[in-house]
Amino acid sequence: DDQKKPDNELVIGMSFQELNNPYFVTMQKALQKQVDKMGAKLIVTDAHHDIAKQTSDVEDMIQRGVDVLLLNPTDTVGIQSAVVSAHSAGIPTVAVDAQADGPVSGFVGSKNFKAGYLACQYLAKSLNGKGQVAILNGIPVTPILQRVKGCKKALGEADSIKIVDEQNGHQERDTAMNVTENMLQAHPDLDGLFSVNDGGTLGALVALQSSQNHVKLATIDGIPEVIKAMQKPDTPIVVDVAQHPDVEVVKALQLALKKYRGEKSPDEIPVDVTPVTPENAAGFHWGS
Amino acid sequence: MTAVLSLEQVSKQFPGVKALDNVSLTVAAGEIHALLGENGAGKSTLMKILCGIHQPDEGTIRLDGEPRRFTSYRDACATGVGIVFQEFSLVPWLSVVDNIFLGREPRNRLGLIRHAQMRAEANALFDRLEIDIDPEISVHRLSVADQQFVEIAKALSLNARVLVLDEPTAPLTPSEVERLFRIMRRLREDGVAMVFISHHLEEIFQICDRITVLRDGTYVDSCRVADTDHDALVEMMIGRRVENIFPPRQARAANSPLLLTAEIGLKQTDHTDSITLHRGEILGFAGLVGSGRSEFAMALIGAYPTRVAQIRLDGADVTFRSPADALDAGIGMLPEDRKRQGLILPFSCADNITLNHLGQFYRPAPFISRKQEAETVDAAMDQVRVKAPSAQTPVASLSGGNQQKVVIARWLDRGCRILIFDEPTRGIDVGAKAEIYTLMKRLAAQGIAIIMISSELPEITGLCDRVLVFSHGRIVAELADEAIEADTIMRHAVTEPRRNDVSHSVTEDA
Amino acid sequence: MSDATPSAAVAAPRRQRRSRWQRLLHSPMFFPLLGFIAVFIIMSLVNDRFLDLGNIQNVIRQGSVIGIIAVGMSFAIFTGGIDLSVGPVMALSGTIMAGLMAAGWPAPVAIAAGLCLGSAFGAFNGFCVAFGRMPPIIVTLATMGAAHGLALLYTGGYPISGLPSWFSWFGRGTLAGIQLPILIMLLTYAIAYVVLHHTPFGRYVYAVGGNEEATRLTGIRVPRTKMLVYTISGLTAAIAGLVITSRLMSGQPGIGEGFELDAIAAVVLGGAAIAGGRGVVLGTLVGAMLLAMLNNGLNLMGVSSYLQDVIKGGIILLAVYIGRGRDA
Amino acid sequence: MSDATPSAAVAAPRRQRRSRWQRLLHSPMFFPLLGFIAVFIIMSLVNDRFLDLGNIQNVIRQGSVIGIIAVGMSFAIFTGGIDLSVGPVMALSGTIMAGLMAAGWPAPVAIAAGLCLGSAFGAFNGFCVAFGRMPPIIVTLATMGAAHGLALLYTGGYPISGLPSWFSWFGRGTLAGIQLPILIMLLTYAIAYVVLHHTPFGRYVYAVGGNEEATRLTGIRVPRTKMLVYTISGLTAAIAGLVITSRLMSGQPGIGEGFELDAIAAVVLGGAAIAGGRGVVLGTLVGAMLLAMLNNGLNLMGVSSYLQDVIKGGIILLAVYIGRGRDA
Ligand SMILES: Nc1ncnc2c1ncn2[C@@H]1O[C@H](COP(=O)(O)OP(=O)(O)OP(=O)(O)O)[C@@H](O)[C@H]1O
Ligand SMILES: Nc1ncnc2c1ncn2[C@@H]1O[C@H](COP(=O)(O)OP(=O)(O)OP(=O)(O)O)[C@@H](O)[C@H]1O
Ligand SMILES: [Mg+2]
Ligand SMILES: [Mg+2]
Repeated sequence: DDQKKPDNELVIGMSFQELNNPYFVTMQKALQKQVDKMGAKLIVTDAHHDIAKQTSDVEDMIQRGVDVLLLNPTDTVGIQSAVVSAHSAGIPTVAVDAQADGPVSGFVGSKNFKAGYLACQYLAKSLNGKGQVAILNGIPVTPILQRVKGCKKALGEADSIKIVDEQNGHQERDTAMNVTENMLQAHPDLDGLFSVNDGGTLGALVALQSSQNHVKLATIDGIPEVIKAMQKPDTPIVVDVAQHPDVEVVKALQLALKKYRGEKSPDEIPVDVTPVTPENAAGFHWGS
Repeated sequence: MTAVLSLEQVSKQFPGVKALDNVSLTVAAGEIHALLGENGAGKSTLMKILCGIHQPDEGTIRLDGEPRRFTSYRDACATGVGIVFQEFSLVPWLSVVDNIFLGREPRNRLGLIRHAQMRAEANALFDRLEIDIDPEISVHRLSVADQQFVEIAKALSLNARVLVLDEPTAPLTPSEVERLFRIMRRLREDGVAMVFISHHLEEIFQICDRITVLRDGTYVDSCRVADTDHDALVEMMIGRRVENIFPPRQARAANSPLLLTAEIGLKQTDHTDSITLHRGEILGFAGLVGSGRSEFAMALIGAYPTRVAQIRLDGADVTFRSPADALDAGIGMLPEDRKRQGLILPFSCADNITLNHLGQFYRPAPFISRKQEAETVDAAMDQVRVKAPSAQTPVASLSGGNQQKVVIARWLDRGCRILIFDEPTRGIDVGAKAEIYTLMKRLAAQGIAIIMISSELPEITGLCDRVLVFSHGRIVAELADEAIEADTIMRHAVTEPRRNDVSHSVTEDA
Repeated sequence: MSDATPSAAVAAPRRQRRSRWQRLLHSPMFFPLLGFIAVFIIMSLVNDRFLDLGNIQNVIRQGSVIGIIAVGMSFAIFTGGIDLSVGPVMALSGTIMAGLMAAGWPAPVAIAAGLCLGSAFGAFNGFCVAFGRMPPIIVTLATMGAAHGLALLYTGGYPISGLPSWFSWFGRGTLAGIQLPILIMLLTYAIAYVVLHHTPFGRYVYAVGGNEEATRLTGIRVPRTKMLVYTISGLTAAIAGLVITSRLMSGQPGIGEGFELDAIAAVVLGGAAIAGGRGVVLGTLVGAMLLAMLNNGLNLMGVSSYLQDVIKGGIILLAVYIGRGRDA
Repeated sequence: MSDATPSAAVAAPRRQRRSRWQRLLHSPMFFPLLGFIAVFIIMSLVNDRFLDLGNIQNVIRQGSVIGIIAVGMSFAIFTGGIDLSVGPVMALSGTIMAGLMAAGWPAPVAIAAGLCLGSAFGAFNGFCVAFGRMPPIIVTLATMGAAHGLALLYTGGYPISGLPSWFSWFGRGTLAGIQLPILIMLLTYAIAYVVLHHTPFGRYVYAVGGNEEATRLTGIRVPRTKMLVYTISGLTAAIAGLVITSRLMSGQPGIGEGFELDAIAAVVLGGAAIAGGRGVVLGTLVGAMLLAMLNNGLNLMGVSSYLQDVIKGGIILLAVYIGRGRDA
């Protein structure tokens, strides 16, 4: 067996599905901080949501001689060949935020189903268990699909809530804004809206603010801009179920290093989510 | 004589124009039949109907007495009808061989092209036609004249029984026309029926057997060439006599002031040539096709890369990096290829005409006054006799000659001091030609200097005050006044210039 | 093949002048307009919530960003070119405005800087196309990536917020009862209309698209014209950046993906020939509004987003098929 | 354009076959090849890890999907058209293959069905372009959206997994020591080369792009040619779908976004004229490999992803600038 390098000689690779999102940028920053502490070297790539590019990115990182790999897959199934490549190069690979198929050494991710469930439970409660609710969907990837599943379960438990519309805002502010405007137009009596992530939420917020409707909004992620927005007096946001990208990535790195050194560790570390409400928002911040 | 081809009572209506009205035409085997008429008379349209490119509204086409209906040119080819189009109809980026055999490539059992066979056949064809062109070269690299020979070769390679030649001689110089005629005579002996369209009446008398004349889309008359003469033909075509198409020669003002001197060396050559130009003179550039007249003119206005370009205009040194620079200095050029270099095809006649002097219609700047524009356009169109339903007609739907007139009209009101006309009368009918010559004389009388590049010797001898003869990219002779004679020009045009002949004697000092 | 060119108005005394109706009939935007009206009627019949003043305003406002970008795209396409970089240039200009404002610069200066940046980017495209003689599609493809990267580099991937609250006026305010994005869009079209149809430069734009070689030989400065065209495209992208940044009240570095395709669709739906030389900018407006109407109408009908793509594709095809007579 | 007739030709003795070297020199792929070699040398010097057999294989394999798509794109561009729908058609064909296999169909049948579907989609594009006489850019823009929607509808948004394990051979296996994606790509290029340069149909492709009107007048069935061209483009997109589905071992409905732009870039980098009529398919291969090499090299150098976009843009511009001589 080849010799394991000391911490400060390690090359750590992380492949992101995107870096055009505060969520993942935060993750990257936290990782950088941790790696700097170790004195190691960090290589980061951005797949722009393209699974084919991500596969190439991973191959190139293997070529560059990374010792451990953190993988934030664009798609759980599609990333398999990249995982296999890393595995056959003897590189321990930990999936972050979304699971990856194939011989991964471990997985660290949010409880996405729970996040969706909690968000919509809060939403249902704030609507007193009745009314019309719409869903602002996003890119069809596993974490997002899980959230919608969770949400639907929670809404199903409130007996007088009806899901009247489901549209896709592509998790982008401008699209989400237009789509929300149109949903408001189509359903003037809308009471609640569940947005699958904060990117779409910020667009929906613009649409809600300039309408006369009093729609309650539940969302997931916990990015600073939303946390700040929900502290405003008449915010429509009732809950933002926060994930912890910084915690996730640090745990993933620790897990990967343990696998690298052959130490014992669990294969899966679920990171819990925290519902943030207007009342406790002031005290919440990623990394806090 | 048996009629191989007869067109009976053919009519065709285009939006806004009755292009053909009850026109008939009969051509026998081994006959060269001239189809004559003014620009827009309907000649090309009739031929396109024959070849299945347009469908007639009424009328019958008979081949060997059998009525035929061609739905496409492909149909016509299959029956032995071939055409050399008036408009460029080759694929510029394909090689000469590929163009000739396009659509009829010989293939092997696998369906792959037999390149070697194609090349061999092309070489054989070129040998037969005395054409000296590399069959592998891409067509866009050929001169206009060579492209024309490729088109002719393409039509001949069909072994057609009926061959239409729509103004094939327009881009050719006399020696090349002679070469074409040799080919045509041989085909006549082989019994091919030919329809020949040309605005050069002397060519008609040289080669044709019979004549049919159209006017404004109607049939005027048919007769044997032997039974008519030049003036009678002109009268049949335009309904009036044209006396002496060249305006009387006036002695050039003895020492009209020098306007321009230019010494130009093209990129990739090692010599330079110089010219001088005086106010109010018409300077001819004569020479064979490819002798470099157009290139020289283009280089002069900055449209062609040069190694040396020393130009003095009115005593001041000038540099032209683009035709726009030249235009600013008052030099404009009418290019030789109207489709590629002259017309904005999607534009109307009016927009084509005013394109480079829109500034004249400011009211206030930078906004254009439509009314002024319209007035100028109408005047210009009348001056060169453009036949079009309205100034708003898209130029694309005009006949070839009328398109050429539109491009000429662009330069009438531009207020240039120097105009370069490259083959200005290409495709223009006799009647209008006379008008254009008169116009050029009038411009010269106003003090405008004109450079006329022409492959038509009568035009050069009839109009120019001074002539420069080009050969192999060099100026080999200068002729003035009485010395301007067709024979002399041709003698110089075919002489090989001596190498290392750095400068030559034709530049005159002011 | 009729007079796509701006000349419809010239009268020929000796030949009859065409009536207004005939001019419209022969305009390249006639069939697009028909298509627009047809879709409008269908949408009104299918959705009872479609036809109300608020929603009409929704449609126009939602279409305004693509609409503004499509003005510059029209110029590029009329010259026979294309500008793929509009989306990222919009994003870059918007983030720069946001970034400067967030850094405390006075808003007018920040806005001016953003507009200048967009124009400069466009000018760079124009320079490569005009003087470098490179194909527009590949030049703008390259700068599209570059602008995207620059916007992300500038913000580090984060959106920029914390803009002065009055800045939201451009995206959310009204003037004389009209919403600002709509007003800005209409103004852009009005100016483009005048430039294209009433100035020499406009005529040159079409001429370059119709036959570049002939235009050059005629003595028009083709490179200068092209350079200006791409600068205009950069500028309108930056104006769109102003509107969207103000509307979202944040500088979004990654926004605008795929906008170039929507803008091209608007121009072509509006009756322009992709090969250049023909088209009218008001047709582009019709095209942009048609796209916005489709998005809005299908949303209102609650059609699933997957199905929306399919239906939208079908309707675009249909609209182009109807309008296709022009090219035939 | 003035020097459209290079005077160099006069010097060349006429009617003499050109040497191999001269033919390469005048081929549209000469400058792209130069650019490729330049970038290759630079990458080798800058990265010590770039020049090893494993990595060269990486580069080629990573470029193979775009490479395969770019074959069909070449056909479309050579005729003066374009095919924007390739990405989603690839995704749709791939998901159908995956879906049918997952549903228990025999793999060969599923693959055949996927290839047929891609071709059929292409044929539909071709039909609209050729017989509907609509501009290719807008037709394929519309079907691009439609194919995307259909793929998502078919899978409900989820990727499809559970494919028979041997199916991974197409994406991950080797034959005679060469990786399958590379082999499939090379085979596609070889066939395309023969078709374009040694069959009449290939001549017609260039003829249509060079002068459609003249080609039509010559009696060639232009619509049939176009129809076939877009069918080929659909087919190569489906072949790319096969490779990527096998490589990812799952049917990904949303994959392929932006692939059309990469494929266009490959074709144009390979020396083709976007206006049609000129280009060689081996140039496209060079272009595709150049792009793959850039991605790989910049990744190996550890350039930040934002900066990569900027640098890539710059290098593409530079490469096109060097190769631009062709058009002058
Ligand atoms: N496609 C078309 N659409 C509309 N009008 C047309 C079309 N083709 C020709 N015309 C018109 O038909 C008439 C006859 O044109 P044609 O080209 O046959 O003339 P021609 O006798 O060949 O003239 P020239 O000597 O100038 O070539 C002209 O008035 C022309 O404007
Ligand atoms: N046979 C040829 N083969 C290749 N190129 C040629 C040939 N003939 C002419 N050329 C090109 O044309 C140039 C000269 O043509 P140019 O158009 O200037 O001549 P011209 O005297 O005006 O003849 P034309 O009557 O054809 O216009 C040559 O330098 C060359 O580039
Ligand atoms: Mg004619
Ligand atoms: Mg000439």
